[in-house]
Amino acid sequence: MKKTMIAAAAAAAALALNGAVATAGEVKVGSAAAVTGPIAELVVAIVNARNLAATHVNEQGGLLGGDTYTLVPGDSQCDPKAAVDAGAKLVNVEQVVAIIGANCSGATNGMAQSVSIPAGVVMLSDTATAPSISELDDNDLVFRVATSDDLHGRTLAQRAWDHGYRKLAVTYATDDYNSGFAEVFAAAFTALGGTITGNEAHEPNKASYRAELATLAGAEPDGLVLFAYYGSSGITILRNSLENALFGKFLGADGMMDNSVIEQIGADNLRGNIMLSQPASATGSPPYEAFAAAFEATGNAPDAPFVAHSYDVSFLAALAIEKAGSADRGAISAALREVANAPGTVILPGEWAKAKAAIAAGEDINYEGASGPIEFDEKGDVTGTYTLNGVGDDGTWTPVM
Amino acid sequence: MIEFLNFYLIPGLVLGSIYALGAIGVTLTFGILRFANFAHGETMTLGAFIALSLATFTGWHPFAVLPIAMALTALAVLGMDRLFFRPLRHGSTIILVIASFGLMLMVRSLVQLVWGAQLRSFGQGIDLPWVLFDALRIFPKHVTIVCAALVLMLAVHLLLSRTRAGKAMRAMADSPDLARLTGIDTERVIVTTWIVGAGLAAAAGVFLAYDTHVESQLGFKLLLPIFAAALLGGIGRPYGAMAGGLVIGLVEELSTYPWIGSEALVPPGYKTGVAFAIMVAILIWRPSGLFRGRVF
Amino acid sequence: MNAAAHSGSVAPPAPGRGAAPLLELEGLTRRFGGLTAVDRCSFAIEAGRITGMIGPNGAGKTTIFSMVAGALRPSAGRILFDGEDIGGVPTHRLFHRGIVRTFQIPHEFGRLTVLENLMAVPAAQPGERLWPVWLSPRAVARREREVRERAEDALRFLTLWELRDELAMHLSGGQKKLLELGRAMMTSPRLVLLDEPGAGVNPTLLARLREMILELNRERGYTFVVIEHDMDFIASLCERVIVLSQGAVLTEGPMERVRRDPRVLDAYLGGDEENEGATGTGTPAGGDASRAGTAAGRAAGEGHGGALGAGATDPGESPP
Amino acid sequence: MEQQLYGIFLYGVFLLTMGGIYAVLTLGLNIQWGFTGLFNAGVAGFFAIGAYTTAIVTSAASERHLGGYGLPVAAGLVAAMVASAVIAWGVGRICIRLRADYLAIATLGIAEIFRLVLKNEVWATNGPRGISLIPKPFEHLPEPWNQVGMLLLVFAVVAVLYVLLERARRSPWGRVMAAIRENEAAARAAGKDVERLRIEAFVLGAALMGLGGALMAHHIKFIEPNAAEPVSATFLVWVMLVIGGAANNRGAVFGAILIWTIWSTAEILSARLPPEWAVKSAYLRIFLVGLALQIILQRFPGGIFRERRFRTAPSSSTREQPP
Repeated sequence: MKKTMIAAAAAAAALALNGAVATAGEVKVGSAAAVTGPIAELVVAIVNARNLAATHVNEQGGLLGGDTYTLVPGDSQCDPKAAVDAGAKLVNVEQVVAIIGANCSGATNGMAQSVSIPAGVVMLSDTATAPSISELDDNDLVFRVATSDDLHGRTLAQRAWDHGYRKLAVTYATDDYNSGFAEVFAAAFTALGGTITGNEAHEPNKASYRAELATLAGAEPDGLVLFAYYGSSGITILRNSLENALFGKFLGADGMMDNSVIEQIGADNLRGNIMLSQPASATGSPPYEAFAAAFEATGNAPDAPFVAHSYDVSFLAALAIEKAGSADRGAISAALREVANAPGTVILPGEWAKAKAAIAAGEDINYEGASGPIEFDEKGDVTGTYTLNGVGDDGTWTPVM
Repeated sequence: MIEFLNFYLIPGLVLGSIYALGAIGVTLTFGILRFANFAHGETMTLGAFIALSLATFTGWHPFAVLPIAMALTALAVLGMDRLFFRPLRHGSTIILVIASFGLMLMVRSLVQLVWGAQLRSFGQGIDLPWVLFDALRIFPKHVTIVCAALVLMLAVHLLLSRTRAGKAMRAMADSPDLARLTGIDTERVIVTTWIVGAGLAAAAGVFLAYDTHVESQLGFKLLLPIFAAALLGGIGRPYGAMAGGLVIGLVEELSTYPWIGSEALVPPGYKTGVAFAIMVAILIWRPSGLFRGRVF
Repeated sequence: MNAAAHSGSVAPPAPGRGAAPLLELEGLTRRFGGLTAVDRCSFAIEAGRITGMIGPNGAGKTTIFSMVAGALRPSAGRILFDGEDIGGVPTHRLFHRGIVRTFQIPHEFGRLTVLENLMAVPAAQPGERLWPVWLSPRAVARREREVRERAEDALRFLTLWELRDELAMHLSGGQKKLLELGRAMMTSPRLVLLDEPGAGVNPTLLARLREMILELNRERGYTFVVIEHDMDFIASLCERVIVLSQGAVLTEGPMERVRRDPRVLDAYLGGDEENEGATGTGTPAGGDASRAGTAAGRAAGEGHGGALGAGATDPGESPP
Repeated sequence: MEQQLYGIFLYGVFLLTMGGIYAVLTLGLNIQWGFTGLFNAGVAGFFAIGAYTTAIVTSAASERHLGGYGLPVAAGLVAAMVASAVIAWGVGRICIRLRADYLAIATLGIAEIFRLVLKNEVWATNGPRGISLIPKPFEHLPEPWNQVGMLLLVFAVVAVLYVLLERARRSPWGRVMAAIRENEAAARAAGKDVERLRIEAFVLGAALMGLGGALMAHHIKFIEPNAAEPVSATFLVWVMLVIGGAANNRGAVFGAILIWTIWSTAEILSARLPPEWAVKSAYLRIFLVGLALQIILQRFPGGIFRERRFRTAPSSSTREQPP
């Protein structure tokens, strides 16, 4: 019995390796995501958004000569070791043309440095925000539509100042995204003349943060700047703060932007009390609305963290392949800039047929993403636009001025 | 002073009673089956999700479905024991530890397959506390959690002190070889152990989910503090585990109190480390637990 | 036999009978919590003799061995070996000074072969350090040959030669007892503490064991202290026995006299059967009262059996 | 098709490089657990110390973390071993006397404390953001020679360690360690300084874990606290050793490569699922890995390779047997 199972497993493995040979009429792009691991709860929506873009491409004529656009999943686990392993499989076994994602900055960094750059494969990240990604010696192979923490942190500090905050307490989860953000924010806010009354790390995934919050509240700041992922500590901190009347006003960033925050805490408790900064085209802008409507139609919430970026990278990868005219790794990098950067025919999320026709006609195109206009600079980074969101009357995340 | 009660002591007690329930299962498995069960955290997660599904399905209060959830979790754990632990029981301890590690991976991914990785909760919105004397803030949910935990601990006490099965468990935790010699049916004791441990783990998971929320890694996050609690109380000693759970919960919360000056005593980033540091210190200086020599 | 081949390597030649005592206990006391396992014990052991130590269960015999061999620290009193206080000196140091003990429940190295069990014993093996192993394998091999020859001699003496390649865990109880004795033969002991060498050994093997002990004493001059419950065995082996009861010395002298002593009979008949803690075989009453006893038993026994007892892990109860 | 085969070859190179690095860790654990019976559940801690040490020693100067001394990789590997060894000595001094399962929990706790330090002491480690741009040996060679070079380096390390450790295992050193593992009290009674020898094994094992961590840091060119989380840096190593066969160096190497292959290739299988399973396939993969583990455990409860003890060859006994 057990022997049979082992034999079966071996046979299945052999079959899998065999099946890795690309079927004709298919263009494969690696979709690396931290599906398991510490941010598992965020990644579900991210993967759905990437798949939506692939669906758009396939429903509207497919890639090149009608080939299927296939996203091959790879689990980066938010761990550089796992990411290198997943990357090696995508690049070598699956023979993907490009890779989107890897999610956590550390995983992205490891995968880029030790797999994709040496192999000459373009990596297009949707969520890696660490400044160190810009510093890679990448032969123009690493791009990202997520903006560096540096810029976002400074922007948020300015917006906080503009909204009249002068004394703020900061708490951040000890992960790469939130700790980097907090550091930039605190420096920028102090430079503006504000006071940071306390800047404390917190270990994610604890059952209660009342003690830490009480300590931070002791200095009586105007509000709490909360850099955390909503699942691992954000919601718990909001709940502890409100239930104990420790903090009433909150500022934060996209790691907190999720419907479940409103669902869990209640819209009435948050309305007017929380502002979250999100790098995205302003809600109401045509690119964002195009994406949001389509994503909502699939039963997903468009205001979840990073989903707009995830849609964009998936769509952009397809555009670049179409532009390059072949599923050839070497041509993607140059094509990516051409399809993303102005000038050209403006393409919005979901407009694959239009883009395909324009490329076929030899026109230059300019993708305006759900997450922003997307203009890659020489480092492969974008300059973000940010919206500040609060809880609207309808109980959803709504931009505030 | 009142801050100390509101934000440090009471949360510590709530957390401590949840740890305590989890630690009883760990200490019993460690004492009777002789291995550290890494899948215990996933048992909590499983219990919380089962209760969530039941509560959603019936529309009842989570505490009303708790007994059913505890029973179902116990049943599931018995099945796991039958499939994965029993065939290895006569091998070395380390094999069981590795099996429990494999089981941890399996249960967690199964929970993620069935319920997804997103976070869920029993209720929405925030609870407002009763304010006593204009200052003391007591949350109804915390009162219910602590009371329910006390009831369960009392039940464990009655089981251990009044029933044959409980006495047999204690004897086996104390010395399995001798227990076997005196004709205790070890397989039955093992079954009881799994039922008690899994039931309490499910309850701990539900309580934590009721206080905060539930997601697929809920139990895994609690695993190490619970090990610390079980060690603190002395392995194989359910009463010690209860006390150890309370102590770990309290110390974790109290460690960030500004005892000296206005800064937190331990930087909050190191809060988790407090439980581990205590655990290591206990192991080195009082390896048989804080309550050595005391007869419970 | 091969004994002669090694008699030269015995450190000090056996002193004449009646010389200064090799080992002296002065008011030795050991408490476990509220239980006093050894209570102000004083006696002396002369070099070159075989001395018996008897007494009912729980009399503190094994606890005394554990203290003399350095496995337990005395609560009070002194242990003089060659006139020097050795209380609290760790076991391995005492071994190098010539004190070797065997265990009531055999402590073999289960998954080592019988030959390896003995080869592991000798001190100062250069091969027990890594640099010589990696850098000067020849010197290691040379010493290894010596050690091996000595172990093979011991195995022949112990009649375990045929089993040399067997894993020690597969030996019978009696064979393991012989192996325990063999451990003493791998060094040049000045004092060998035998803890119930005859327990669980069949009569044929027991007779052989007696001959071996006598021969080692006679030919090589080993000094033995033997704990044993089998009175005939003790009588045929020892000129002098020490009787312990409830942690204290009841009487001592030649076996014939001791046997007729009414107090000894009383001690055996009225022995407090519940108080078996110190031998580590207490029965579980399932109640709380037995727990203290068993816990103490674990501490007194060398941490065998009870996998979770405080045992040797407790700094308060083990040598530093 | 040729491209496919070349790809599978390159993936094989990656697979074996990772498997080889895990083999270094497993050999280290084998010294502690297999030879000496020390239940170290803090492999990740020493792994992390090694990885961070080499990152600091070999990367270019940076303001984000301590140093960046730009020394050669060889210096980094040595420094990693020394740093792990020194810290292991400290840890060993305080908790080596704990019995098996207690030692496990203590080391697990200590490893977690190390990880908290790496996360919180930003001045030295750049905190959760980790250290980037760690040099990789042979990285300037063209593909595939850069990857093959790394593989050969890792396998050279594994081969050297295997020979040294196999010699150690067969020597009196291995025998005295096994004696301690089998019966501590008897080892003491045989005059062995159990504490000192255990610390020696603990330190040596930890040095190899540090070396494994350092090799991993060079391989992935990046290190952050997540890379040292207990599941993939401690428990996986344990699984490898126990399945391969404790106390058997060949088993340690084989187990590392076998389990890593299962761990890694399971994804190729799960990635075949239709796109709506894109998320669930990852969960399914972990489930399958868990199941495979259970099957192997039940099939080979004592590990695939058994411990082999020294036996006297029939010819070596020149003497006459006594009657």
